[in-house]
Amino acid sequence: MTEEEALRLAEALVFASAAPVGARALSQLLPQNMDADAVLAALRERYAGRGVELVEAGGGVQFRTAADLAPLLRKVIEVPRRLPRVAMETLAIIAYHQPVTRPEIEEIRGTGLSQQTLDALLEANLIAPKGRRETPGRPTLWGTTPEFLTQFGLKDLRELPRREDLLLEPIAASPSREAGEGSEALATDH
Amino acid sequence: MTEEEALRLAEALVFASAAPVGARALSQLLPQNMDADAVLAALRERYAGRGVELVEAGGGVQFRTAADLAPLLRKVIEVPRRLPRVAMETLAIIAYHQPVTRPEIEEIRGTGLSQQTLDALLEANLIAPKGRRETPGRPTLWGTTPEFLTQFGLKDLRELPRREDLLLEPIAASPSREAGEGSEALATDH
Amino acid sequence: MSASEADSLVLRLDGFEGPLDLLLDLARAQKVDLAKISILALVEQYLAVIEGARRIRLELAADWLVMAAWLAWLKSRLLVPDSPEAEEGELAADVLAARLRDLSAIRAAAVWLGARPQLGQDVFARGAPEDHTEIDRSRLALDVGSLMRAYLQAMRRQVRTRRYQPRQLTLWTVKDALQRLGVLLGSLPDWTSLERFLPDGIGSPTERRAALASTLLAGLEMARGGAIRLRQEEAFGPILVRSAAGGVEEGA
Repeated sequence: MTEEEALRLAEALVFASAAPVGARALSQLLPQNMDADAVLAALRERYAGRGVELVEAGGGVQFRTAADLAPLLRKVIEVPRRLPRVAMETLAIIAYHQPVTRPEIEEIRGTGLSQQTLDALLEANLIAPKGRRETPGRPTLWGTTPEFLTQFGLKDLRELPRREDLLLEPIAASPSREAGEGSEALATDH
Repeated sequence: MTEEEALRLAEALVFASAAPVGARALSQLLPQNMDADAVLAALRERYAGRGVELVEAGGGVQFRTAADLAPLLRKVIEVPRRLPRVAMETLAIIAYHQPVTRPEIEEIRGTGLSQQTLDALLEANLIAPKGRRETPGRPTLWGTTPEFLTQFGLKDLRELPRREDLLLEPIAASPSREAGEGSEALATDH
Repeated sequence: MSASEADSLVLRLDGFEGPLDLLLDLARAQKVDLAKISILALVEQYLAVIEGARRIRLELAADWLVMAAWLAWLKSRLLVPDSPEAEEGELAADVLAARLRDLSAIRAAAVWLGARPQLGQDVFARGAPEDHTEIDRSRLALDVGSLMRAYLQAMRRQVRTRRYQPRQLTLWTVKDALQRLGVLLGSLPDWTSLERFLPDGIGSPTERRAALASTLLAGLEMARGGAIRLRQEEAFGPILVRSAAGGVEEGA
């Protein structure tokens, strides 16, 4: 198999799949002496700057439309509502503290977790129950799903910024209410 | 919008759409002076000979795996069927009572045996005729095949548990036993 | 914080996600590193906001008031220098500062996540993925366990059927045997054991012996009438029977 043939095959495989494709799945189709990672790297290079790009996500690679085309594509492709700020914060807590119980989430945010928020995250398939904590009451533990990684274009959970890095510039990194942006964020929440 | 930008947009649109994309849908996103048909034609040319090709389908165009690669991507998933209960019972009776005639099987099961069930077992090559009983009517005798042994992972028929080990007490012999076991059977069957 | 600032915060109170959210907002307003904020100043600002809300009789949820009470306690501890109470207060202040940092980090993480191109929002995957998998259902899932269960089920049902339709101990009468012999005679190829004419499905040995006796009597009766021939090679040997029509004559 020539390199070009391997590239065609990888292209077809990743294009066809609804979910990210791992290097292992590709290597099963390639001759022994060919490196799947190298083929995928070459494929990524070929698609760089095009309307469709190869990105790493959820333990594999996936073709996705280029981000700069989103405003035009949204005119024809139906897009679900964005998650409200409350849901995003809850999701962030679950991502960083998983497996985590509902009382722990509420403790961190300093306020109750509404059914609506939980439903929205479950509905979007971003979180899932991960057993129960063996403490009195046996509360359900929550964690993120593989779809969480796919949706936010993360290779794995280690790609999340470290807590220390998040705290470095707390004011710049956070939505500042003084600047009026805060009230906008609040408006989308309610 | 340059020609290259139009090509990127068309590529992303066709890629992200669930249904084939017509020239009209594309032209909604293009500047007035740009010919959507020409853009799609250029896109088709760009993908010619690649692992994924642009093909006409249902009043528009769509990406599709190159025909020569489809067989390589085909993945066959074996989902073994279960035999219907009737067939399994019949097979078990044949295994234990072989060589056995159809009326005898019916007598043991206490109900008629459909041709369909017999055909299913024959088709699966699990049973085979083993001559005829030299009684009036000369009914066909049925027995299990070597394939039966293979499918159940048995070296020979003696590997099956002995009837005595399964039916710890002779079922039909004592009437008093019948009543007890009968109700037990009712409990476990339903 | 001036009075007017506190008043404008009161008006926006229901925009905050609980007391901690307000505290974080106040802390950010101090425009310093969260590690260096003055908890005492923070407490006073929070209490000022709550006081302002009370003044205009804004109804506050319980958690706002619980936090206010706790912060008032904290303030009283922090204001007494060099005492065991102050130490207690400083520990509590540290806990509060840590919680604010945690919330701040989560806020930043949520913003970081929200800024990423989201699948289905900003970037799109293939709208019509192709499925190259094929399901092959030709193989059978067979295991000895299910074979055994099926066998037991069949045997048990047999018992149940009998229980519901109790079979009498049928004694095969000479009349029955005569009828059966008459019907089956035509299909006899050659000498056949008399036992082959016994009815199917005889259960007990008793029934069998009775049936054999009846059949022998019927055979004798028919042989006497000349319809069949009977033969026995040796004493207690099998009794053979065949149709009288056709065939080579042999000793009866």
